[in-house]
Amino acid sequence: MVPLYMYLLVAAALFCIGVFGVLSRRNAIAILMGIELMLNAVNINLVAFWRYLKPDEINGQVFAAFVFVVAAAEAAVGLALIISVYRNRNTVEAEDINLLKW
Amino acid sequence: MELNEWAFIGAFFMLSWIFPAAPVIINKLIAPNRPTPIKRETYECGVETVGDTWVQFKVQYYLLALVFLVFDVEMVLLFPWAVAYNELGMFAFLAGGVFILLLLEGLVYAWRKGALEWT
Amino acid sequence: MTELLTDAGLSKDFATFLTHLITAGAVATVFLLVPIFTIWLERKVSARMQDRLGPNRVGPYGLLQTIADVLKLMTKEAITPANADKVVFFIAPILMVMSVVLIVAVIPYGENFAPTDLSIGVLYVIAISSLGTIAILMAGWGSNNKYALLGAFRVMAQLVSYEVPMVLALLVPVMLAGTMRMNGIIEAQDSIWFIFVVPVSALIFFVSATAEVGRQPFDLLEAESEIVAGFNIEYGGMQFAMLYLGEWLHAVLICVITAILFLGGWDGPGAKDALLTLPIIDLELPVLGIFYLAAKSFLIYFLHMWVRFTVPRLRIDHLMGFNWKFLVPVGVFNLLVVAFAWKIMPEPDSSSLGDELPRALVVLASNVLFVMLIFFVIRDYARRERAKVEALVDETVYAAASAGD
Amino acid sequence: MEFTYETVAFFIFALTTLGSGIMVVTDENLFHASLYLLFSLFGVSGLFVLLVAPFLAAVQVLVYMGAIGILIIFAIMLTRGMMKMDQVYNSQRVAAAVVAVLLFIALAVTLTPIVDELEFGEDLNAELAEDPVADVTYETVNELGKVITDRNGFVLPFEVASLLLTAAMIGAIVVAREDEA
Repeated sequence: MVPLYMYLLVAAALFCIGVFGVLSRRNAIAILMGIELMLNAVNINLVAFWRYLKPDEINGQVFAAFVFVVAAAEAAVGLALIISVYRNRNTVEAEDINLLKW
Repeated sequence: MELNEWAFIGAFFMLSWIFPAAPVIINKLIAPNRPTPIKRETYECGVETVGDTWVQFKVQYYLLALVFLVFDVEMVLLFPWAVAYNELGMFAFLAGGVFILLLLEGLVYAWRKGALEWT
Repeated sequence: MTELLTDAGLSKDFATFLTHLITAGAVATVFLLVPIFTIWLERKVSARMQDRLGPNRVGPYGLLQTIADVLKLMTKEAITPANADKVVFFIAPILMVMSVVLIVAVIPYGENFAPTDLSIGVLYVIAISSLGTIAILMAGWGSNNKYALLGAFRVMAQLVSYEVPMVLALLVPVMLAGTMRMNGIIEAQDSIWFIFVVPVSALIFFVSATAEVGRQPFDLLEAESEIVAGFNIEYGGMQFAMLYLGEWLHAVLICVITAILFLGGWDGPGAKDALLTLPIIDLELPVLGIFYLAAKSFLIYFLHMWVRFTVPRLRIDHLMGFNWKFLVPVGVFNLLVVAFAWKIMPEPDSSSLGDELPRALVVLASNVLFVMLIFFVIRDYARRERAKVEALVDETVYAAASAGD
Repeated sequence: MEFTYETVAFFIFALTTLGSGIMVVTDENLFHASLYLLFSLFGVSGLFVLLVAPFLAAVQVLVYMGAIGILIIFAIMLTRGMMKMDQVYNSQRVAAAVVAVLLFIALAVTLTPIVDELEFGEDLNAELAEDPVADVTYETVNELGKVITDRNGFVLPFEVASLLLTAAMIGAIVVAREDEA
């Protein structure tokens, strides 16, 4: 069997890749894609912990299913906001969206 | 862990791309290959291509995909409900019913707002 | 067969794996050859329905026509447009076929005779089919052509929309069978087929499946007269053939899936006992089961063809309206109605026809009532619309008459 | 770790996930980045299969590749995101890379048995290197359905999930619609 920490390592690496994407990309859609990667890293962890430590309870899978719901809602609203901003300000660069900045 | 039914899916994945790729590659090998600039132009019924491929798309496409996404996720959550339905009581019907009706409320809103119109 | 390989000195795991590979290759090859026959069949049937002869030159009754076409396409030059995104352009047709061929993995042919019987069988089919939409999008984007991209977007809109009622209809057999296993669903139909229990779901599934594979009257994906040819406009040679093959294979497989979900799949009189033991590899081939499955699938395929050559193409706004304003609400309420009717009747003692019948009849009755209700609502709506139009006509006519005076 | 088919599959899926993940955040072409995202998420679904969660694997493919991926690609097309890709990164690029690498090192040390080499007195992560405490079947969907409709289980989150999705849909429609923008 692959030990649990290997899964955790993969999840950690994926999470860090997502963090890098969120922090460094200019395009707002690319930032959202980084967030999706991070959510998936969380899901790997949830399912891996369920499988290895608490296989008799189904909770880990239920949590992962709810993470899907949240990810879907986040993607839908986030992308709608980006489209709206693009229409009003003609840009999708996160740095140019500075209406609330002072 | 014993090799199981999912190993078969894995084997199928390894094989399945060969079936379409082989004819395409054989085609590239045996067919004549004499590209000319005219031949490799973008085909628009013979008229020269003007401007960019990125014509403005309607936001309608996004709204449709959005409604679909919401329905898709909800239906996915309904699958476990449906599978376990035979072993559950009337309460499960109520839980599923409320779930579905909430979903339908969103559809009614989208309908009233015209997100489903294709103009 | 695994035993044969282990006897030959291979380790058990490797032998299993090799068996898997061979099985996968075998079933995929068989299914990939099916479209060669169905394309001929469809051309022939369409010709007969339209009072033509159809292919009749190559081979007896033109049977070899498709093979000749394949050979012709094989020697055609594969042109990649200069502006194309070459990698995406190349991968798209391959992914298209992959997304369809992989469905074959879960199709059962007999009680213990399926390539594999996944616990999530039905969901696997939907998930894999959704890869096809990505392939179409890649084809449209990779071509770097306005028409291709527009076509791909329209296809996406259609496929994505019609997936909703399809899955809603598909939830019903899953609910009745209490499992997502293909064989479990077939066994649940041992005494009575689901099409006689939940005909509304079967009909919704049939309609949305027609749209999902993009057949007439839902063939907007390749509306030749409107968007030239849609997403595959830049493709030629074998790459085009692969896109085409994916589409046709999907059409065949969706009929097989319909047969499994609503018509009892391989089940039929004597199907469980009619086994043909193959020598050497020690395989018990359920000949009668395969025959039943093929016959049922063909019946549905013929229905598809019949619709195809009878009904004209829909307009895109009608197409979307029909889906979101009719099929989806009907599918949702249908799910609720069936769930309720299924719950109010007690669990039958056994799975024999006599014990199953009362519950099945109640569900069927609920379905009939539901259809009548739909018809009432539609009639009411149509009358109101008509009154509106008539009022409008009257107004204009009176206005014209008074202006004439 | 011995060499089995499972470990091979694990490494294939892990490399797919991470390799495509890196391409997601580095590729200049946003459309390609979104395709890499789908590929990466496909790798994650493979990991789910190895973790005996086939339902989640199918959901992953269905929801992410079939729905969220399409939504992202539609949004890219609508905003013409790849038109202005002369600058992929913002000014924090180096800092972001440092943060990500440091975070990974910190997580890697604390999540693996390496931390036990540091002699903190007790073995903190010993159980992370062991095999699962029990075997599970692939038939977990049934159990999942029971839990999400159980009065003492997750029935409330189940309904709230529906409410959340409806709210998200309504909100997104309001935000994205043209005439009210």
